[in-house]
Amino acid sequence: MVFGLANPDRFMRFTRPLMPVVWAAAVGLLLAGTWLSFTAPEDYQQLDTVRIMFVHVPAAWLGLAAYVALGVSSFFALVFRHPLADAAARAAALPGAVFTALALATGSLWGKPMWGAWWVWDARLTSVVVLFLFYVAYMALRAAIDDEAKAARAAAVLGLVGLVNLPIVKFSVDWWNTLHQPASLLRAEGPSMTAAHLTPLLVMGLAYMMLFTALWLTDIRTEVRRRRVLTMRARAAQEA
Amino acid sequence: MLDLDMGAYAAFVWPAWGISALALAALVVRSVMAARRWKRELDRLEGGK
Amino acid sequence: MDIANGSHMIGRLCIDDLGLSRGERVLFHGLSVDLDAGEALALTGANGAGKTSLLRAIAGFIRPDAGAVRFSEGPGAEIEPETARARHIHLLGHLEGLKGARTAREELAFQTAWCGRGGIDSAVEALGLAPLLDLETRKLSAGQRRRLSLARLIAAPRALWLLDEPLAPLDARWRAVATQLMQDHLAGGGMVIAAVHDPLDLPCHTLDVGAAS
Amino acid sequence: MSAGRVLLKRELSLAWGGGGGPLLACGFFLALTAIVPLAAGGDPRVLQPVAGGIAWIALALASLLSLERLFERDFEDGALDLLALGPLPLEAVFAVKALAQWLAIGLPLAVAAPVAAIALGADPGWAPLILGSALLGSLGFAFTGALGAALALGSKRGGLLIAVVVLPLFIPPVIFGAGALEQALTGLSPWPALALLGATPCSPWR
Repeated sequence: MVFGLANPDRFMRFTRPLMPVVWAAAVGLLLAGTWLSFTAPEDYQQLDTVRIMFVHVPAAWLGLAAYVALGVSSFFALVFRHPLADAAARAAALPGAVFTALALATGSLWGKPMWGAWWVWDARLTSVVVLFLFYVAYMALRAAIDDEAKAARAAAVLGLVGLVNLPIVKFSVDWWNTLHQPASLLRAEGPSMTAAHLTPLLVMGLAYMMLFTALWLTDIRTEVRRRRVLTMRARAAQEA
Repeated sequence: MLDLDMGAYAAFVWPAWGISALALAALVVRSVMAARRWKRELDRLEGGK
Repeated sequence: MDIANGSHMIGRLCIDDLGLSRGERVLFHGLSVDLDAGEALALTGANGAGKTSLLRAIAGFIRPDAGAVRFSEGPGAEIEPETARARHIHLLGHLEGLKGARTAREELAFQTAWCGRGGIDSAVEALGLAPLLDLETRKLSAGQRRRLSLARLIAAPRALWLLDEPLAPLDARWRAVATQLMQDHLAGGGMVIAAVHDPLDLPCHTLDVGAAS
Repeated sequence: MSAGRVLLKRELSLAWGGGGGPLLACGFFLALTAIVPLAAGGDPRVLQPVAGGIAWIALALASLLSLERLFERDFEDGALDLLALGPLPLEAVFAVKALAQWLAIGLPLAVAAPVAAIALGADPGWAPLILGSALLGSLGFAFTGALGAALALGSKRGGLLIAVVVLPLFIPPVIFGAGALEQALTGLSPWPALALLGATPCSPWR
């Protein structure tokens, strides 16, 4: 099926009816998630700060999921010369970076009441920072090279290398964390998850996933159109 | 029961949700605007040709 | 301070006893030539004879070893070299100074606003640049980039054109148009000094730079 | 529109559009800030005393990186000749380009500096002072850096030469900038150091 979509026209026709459905689902889930987040009972220990978790954790999930999408698309772009794969990788970069940045911001807002400091260099948050650096590197590389074909190839390699390095970075940061045990801090192993908190978290997670899918598909369709316009303009210039 | 009283943590919960809402809204607006712009440009070129 | 509409602010250019060297190599010495408004000068000579360096010396980019380049509006009305460079000279070298990532329209608009005051429409019209305006300059061919630079000369009128092999990348059709533009410039009281390999087909003096070394 | 503003507009669009503009400098800045705890350990007791200093080192190095593009690119593609033919004297062109450099890259870095310092454990109360000193400092870096970039023009050695030429010139702004923080921390008024810091952008005109 994946190779069937390689052809841009077939992809555009296939995704056209999907778009309203995906967007409607995203908005619906977001509203439901928000409603559930604010009707869930307070956590006995953290009181209301637990509600920050409902936006922090999904953002971190999507930051990672988007990079996986980016890496896999890069793989298809590099190995199978899949014409749409480069557009898919490019379209996943910005939303992924924004989700990761959101995870950092909300993580910091969550850390202050819970750990007393705006930022703590613990394993989870540090690896999210490194993931954010991967995104910045990817976008900077693609923005810096003028020639689009060269930029696409270079970005595909970086996307793939990044994907391969993610687990290695995760392991090294965890190992680093054992070295420098910030003893003075409350070793929060993460909130104990009661059922009442699990549902809003999962719904919000699903909502973020659907929103990313909607954004991703829309941006890929835009990219297909943008490239068609550019080729048309170049052809028009040929006659000049 | 809807609980909008964040008590002492209001200064943390609302900004967290606020930033998230703003950022996601910005992403959506940017994506939809770009889609519309290039769709119009493509129709103009295909129509005009 | 606007440029007089006729753009023939320079009445006379005189180069007397000019000596120039690149590094240790002496290019030429004792080179003298005068040029009046409405006249053209073709510089000939082998590669490396110093045609480009002479153009850059006239523009004031290179300090000559000996002699001087003087601009005057009329008898006794000397124009400072800095003023001449800032208001009355166009230099068109092999490198057009175009920024690859920006579109042709943006670059032409900038170059025109930077060198003078004038709309770009007439120039775009004269050099048929309309379809190219939305393209990034790095996507243009050498000929198209040269036409974009020539458009700057038309859009921001200045008295003295210093052209380094202006017609080289152009095809026959656009060479005729460029020659016609030079003709109009001279008719308007402008001056043209062009380093060329094959002769310009418009009435002009000739100076063999190689001979003066 | 006056020639200066026309040039500033183009320089900003060049620095901002192509090459991702502040994305590069801020990306480098963030990477530097993240590497320090990874190297020296995340324990705030270790990082907190030097948080301001590390932010300043990252600010200096990030400002350094984007200097190569300032003149070298225009020299190679002939744009410098065109700029020399403009109504503005070359000193003014130099000032406009340095200013564009500061607006496009110095400002975002100055805004990132307090964030980095706080992430490294600095007391959020100092954020305004760090921001203020970083704003002045990045202005000093932009102008002294532009001087170094101009000197190293056409040397084909590129960034490394500029770095070696410019880093000694960066020492006064770094000392006054980080010093202002230290003085403030120990209760002294940071204003004298900031005043000296404010003087550094004028060094190219000496």
